[in-house]
Amino acid sequence: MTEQYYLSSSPHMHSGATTDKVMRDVIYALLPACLTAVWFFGLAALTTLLLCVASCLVAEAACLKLQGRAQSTLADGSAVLTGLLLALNLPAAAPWWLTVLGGAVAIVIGKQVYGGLGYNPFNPALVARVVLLISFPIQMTSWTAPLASASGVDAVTMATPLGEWKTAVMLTSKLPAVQPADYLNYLTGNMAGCLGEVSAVAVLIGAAYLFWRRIITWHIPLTFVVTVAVLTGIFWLVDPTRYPDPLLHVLTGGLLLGAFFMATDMVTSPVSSTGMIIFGFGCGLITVLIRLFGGYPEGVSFAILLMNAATPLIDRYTPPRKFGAVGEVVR
Amino acid sequence: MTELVLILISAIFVNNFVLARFLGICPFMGVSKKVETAVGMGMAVAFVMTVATVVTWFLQYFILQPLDIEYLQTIVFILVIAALVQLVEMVIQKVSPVLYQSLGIFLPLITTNCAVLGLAVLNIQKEYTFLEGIFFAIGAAAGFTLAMVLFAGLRERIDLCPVPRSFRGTAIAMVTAGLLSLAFMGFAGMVKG
Amino acid sequence: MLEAILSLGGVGFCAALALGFAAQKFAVEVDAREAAILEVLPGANCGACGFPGCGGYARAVASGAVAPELCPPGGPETVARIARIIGVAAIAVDPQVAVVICQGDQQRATEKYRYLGISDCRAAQKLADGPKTCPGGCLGLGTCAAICPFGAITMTDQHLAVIDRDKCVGCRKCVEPCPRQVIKMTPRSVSVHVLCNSHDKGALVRRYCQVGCIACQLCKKAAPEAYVIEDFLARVDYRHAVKPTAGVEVAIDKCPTHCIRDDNPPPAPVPDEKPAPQAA
Amino acid sequence: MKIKRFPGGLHPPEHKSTAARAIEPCSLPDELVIPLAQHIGAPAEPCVVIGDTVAKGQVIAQPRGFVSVPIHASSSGVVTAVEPRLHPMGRPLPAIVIKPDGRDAWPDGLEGGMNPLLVDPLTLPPSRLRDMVRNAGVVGLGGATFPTHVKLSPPGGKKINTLILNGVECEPYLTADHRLMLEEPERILAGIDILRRILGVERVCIGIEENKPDAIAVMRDACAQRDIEVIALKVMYPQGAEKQLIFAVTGRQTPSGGLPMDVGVVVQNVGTAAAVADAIIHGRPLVERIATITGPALVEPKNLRIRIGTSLRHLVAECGGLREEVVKVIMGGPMMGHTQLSLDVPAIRGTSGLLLLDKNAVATRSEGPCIRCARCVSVCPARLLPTTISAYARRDMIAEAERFNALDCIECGCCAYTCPARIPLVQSIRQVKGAILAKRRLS
Repeated sequence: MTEQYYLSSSPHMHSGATTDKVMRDVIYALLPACLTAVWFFGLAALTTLLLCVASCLVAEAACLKLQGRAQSTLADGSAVLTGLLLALNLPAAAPWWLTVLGGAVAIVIGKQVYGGLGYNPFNPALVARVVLLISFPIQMTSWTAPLASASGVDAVTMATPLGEWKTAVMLTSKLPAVQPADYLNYLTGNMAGCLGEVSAVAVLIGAAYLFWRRIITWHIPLTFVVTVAVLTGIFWLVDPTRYPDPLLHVLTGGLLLGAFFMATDMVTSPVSSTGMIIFGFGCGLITVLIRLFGGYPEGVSFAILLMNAATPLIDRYTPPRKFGAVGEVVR
Repeated sequence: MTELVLILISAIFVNNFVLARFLGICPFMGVSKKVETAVGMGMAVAFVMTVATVVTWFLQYFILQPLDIEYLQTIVFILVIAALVQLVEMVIQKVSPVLYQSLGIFLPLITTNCAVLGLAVLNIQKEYTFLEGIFFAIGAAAGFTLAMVLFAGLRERIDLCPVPRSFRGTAIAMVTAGLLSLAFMGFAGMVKG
Repeated sequence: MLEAILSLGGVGFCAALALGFAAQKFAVEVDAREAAILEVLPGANCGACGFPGCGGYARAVASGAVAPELCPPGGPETVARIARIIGVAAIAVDPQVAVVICQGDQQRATEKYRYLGISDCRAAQKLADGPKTCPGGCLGLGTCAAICPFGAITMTDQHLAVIDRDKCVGCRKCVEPCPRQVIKMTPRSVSVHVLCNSHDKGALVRRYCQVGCIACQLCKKAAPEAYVIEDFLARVDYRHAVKPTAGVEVAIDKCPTHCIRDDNPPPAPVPDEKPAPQAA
Repeated sequence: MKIKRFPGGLHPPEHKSTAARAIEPCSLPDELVIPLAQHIGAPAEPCVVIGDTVAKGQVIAQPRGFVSVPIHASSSGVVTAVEPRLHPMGRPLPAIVIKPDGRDAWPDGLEGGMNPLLVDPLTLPPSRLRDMVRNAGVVGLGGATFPTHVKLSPPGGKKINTLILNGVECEPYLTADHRLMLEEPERILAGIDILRRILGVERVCIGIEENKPDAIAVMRDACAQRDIEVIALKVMYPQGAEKQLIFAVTGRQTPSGGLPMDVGVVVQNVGTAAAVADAIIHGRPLVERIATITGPALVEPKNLRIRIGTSLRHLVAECGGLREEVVKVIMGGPMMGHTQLSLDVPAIRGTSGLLLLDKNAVATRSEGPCIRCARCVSVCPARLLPTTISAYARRDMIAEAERFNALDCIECGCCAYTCPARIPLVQSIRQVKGAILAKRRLS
């Protein structure tokens, strides 16, 4: 017996997919949103993006070092992805320390304390965003007007559409008027808001890429968006002067970014298709509740975090119906 | 009617006893390792909460207040709760020995569960009517159970994670409870409670 | 004042009545000894006794179904205390400790194939009886180390399981899962062991392992009382365990393949003589 | 018409480079090592001793028990040893070693068979035919090697109404069944007639994946005169798995833990049907089979008609030898085949293929943490949660794994194939299945 072969359990073939490739695909899908952010908010957006990614990478490296684990997982792209997602959830005017702190919170508290990639129960970027939002509400809601640098004016602040409506309804019980032209702005992203959530088009282009690469399935994003549209639609039909129409709800705020990129985070969402639909519905329901009745103008982040918390239970009670379970109840 | 629903919603989500008021943390951390146990604990606490609210409401308005001995409130309430917990303990031991074992020391400890006393006292403080009080109690109990079950689900999952040595056990559970509470902050301002 | 006393007393009385009634209605028989036994048990729930958790064992002992000496982690002290609770004479237990009787790590023993797959010896054993050429050798994938509830088993860099005799409580949990049966329970009083698990003939053993027992009889000649050789494998005669076997140490230096070792103090590493022999 | 398929599954690259190569005979090796355990069930009992002269097709080992079949000499020669030899299972197991005399002679100078049948086989009673199938040592040739006569003996009360011929060959690389259907459809059809007679079924279907249009055409042609449906199936692994095939063809779900018989179906591989025809019509026992010898490390991949007991080394030489250093030898297909310790292992009745991989074709990347991407869930044809079961399996949480239906896993390998974290899901699930069964036996 001179030869020594590999022995392994079947299968002996592999699709070639790797975690790195999955992460890379999501990063590519985020590029349109990043580019539009830089287009609308200029250098500030670019700085925030880079700083956030760098902060996440440093935090990840430090955590791995402290645990004495191999630095190889640094290259899997998950830290870069978390950084990008967090940056896209920050206002352009976010001070540098906020960005750096956010990156560190996302990686350390959001991910590494649970054992790193694949084990975090909550979406790390959203954990960081919510921590920042609650800890530094002023900085997190100081929005710059888009294209401010292009018009030569420095840092004009303005409110997000959702914020504007919420304030108006609270003060006057009436919505401000929406011009038809505004819809176009909401679609392209010419409005105030977080870096990544402003441009619906850019997010949708990225989402299309994810669908094409089969990184995500329709279950979560579609149920999420449809739930929001239907529920807000009902309220709008009841009282259009108080409640914005569903299209505005879908196009503004972080709904699309959240539905396609945050709620679909594999690690923190259910694995079965039934579970995903429940998850998407829950996200939509809570988003609408918070947007219409809550103290915060935007509820996507909280909604996804809450459903993240429910994911283990959803997984537990919605296993797929096994093949051959004929007339048999599967628990 | 709307008022009642709002009280219910507020007690479940907005002012969740565990995650927003930080009451009843002891069983929340103690018996949330398994979903089944968490459900059992939630039910036990729910029962004690609801009955205790009813009894203490009557005691408050028919004995303590008429006799002008409200300074005895705490001690009387505790007495009622303790008796109820004893009762629940006996029933569970008889009906479900497995649950009795897994709840262990945390079952008698419901007596000192500040969520129960807190509920009874808040109920009086807020000057709720009897019906409102019951809704408040049901909401609080549901909120407690919800928090317990969500948290137990998360902990079951974390049990399978290679958590760094220094964070294992209670530390990671605390971090998770914090994050869960953070997520519940989203409901803030929804209902004035 | 009177109202206060009366009302408080009244409430207390009502509660007492209700509880008294409930106590009758929901009475459950509890064996007080069971709780007492549970109290003395170590609470590791290791399952060494064969019952699911310490609670199960406590119940079984209290009911008289099993003997009190089945708790190795507790040691003689626990046994004595349990015996006192249930009122029987304490039986002397011989504390045991688990030993990996193999030194054939990656450096010293050959493998017949390259294993790809999960780090679990039982899974590797299913592929052509495991990668190690020696049929008894430690596969080194750490199944026992993962199972040990007391953290007593570590894996060396060269993929060999080593048991820390100070941490091992003798719970036997590692013995059955090992697909090579390379972990043996030995009396704690003996620290010298023949660290080989191959029953192959000497010539064959030499082909695949530098530190395997070749059944050369030298140990038995040096200390005839202390060693037995069965089926081409020497081992310490543990029957003399209670009094440390006479002359058992004498053979350590005699063994040509260095497979007799004294665990206490932990042995120095085997001198590396030559690179691993080629696969046979 | 909607192309039929089952839920889940995936489509790995086919690599069926040998599809256009006609079946070739294989030269006689110097030594035939015929293991006694070549089928599911009890190994056979040798009935020859060293020094015996045997003819081709002569019984050399007798079955033990009902779920067992006899073993036959695959060429004429002298028995040189009856001893444990390295078996494809990875350990030495009892085998009969024959030194061929080179004449490759059937007994009594008969040509191409032992005892040609002089009457129309369809006039014989089913029980007689079943015995003949058993005596010829016919087992399922798809790879599982379950004794065919057992499958043809449904217990009383189980009414069989459909016979499905499995011509799917969904495993990548393998083309043996494909070539058989193209070149020898009449053998298959003769076998089908006999199987139909034994089972007394009304409906007979042949399921073939769409990627073999030529085979579909040939079989449709051949079946023109008969009442047999040739059904084109979507190219989707594991279409050839018994329960998945039944679902695709009939829409019936075999109950979990049940057998095809429970839904009135018997599935036979097309190769098995051909072997049945040989056994009944020519009295020719199962001493050879068609196998695909292929893989990137091989100079000239071929479809060979191999004698049972031929060493893999001989088969490799027959295909022009090795092009590159081979690092992994797989008996069967790449998705469900078994890796081999050495090339000095005999081909057995279940050897549907031999795959030799070079270092470029072997994925040695180490596993990472599960990112819960749920790809394994979406491809699992048994509709399980492979990642969940595996996570429990890795922590010895047997009861939890059982609760998530670990025992329903068919070990097709889709989950591990698609896993981006490269987790050997099937291996850990297989491991825990063993543990569950062991626990059940204990209690």
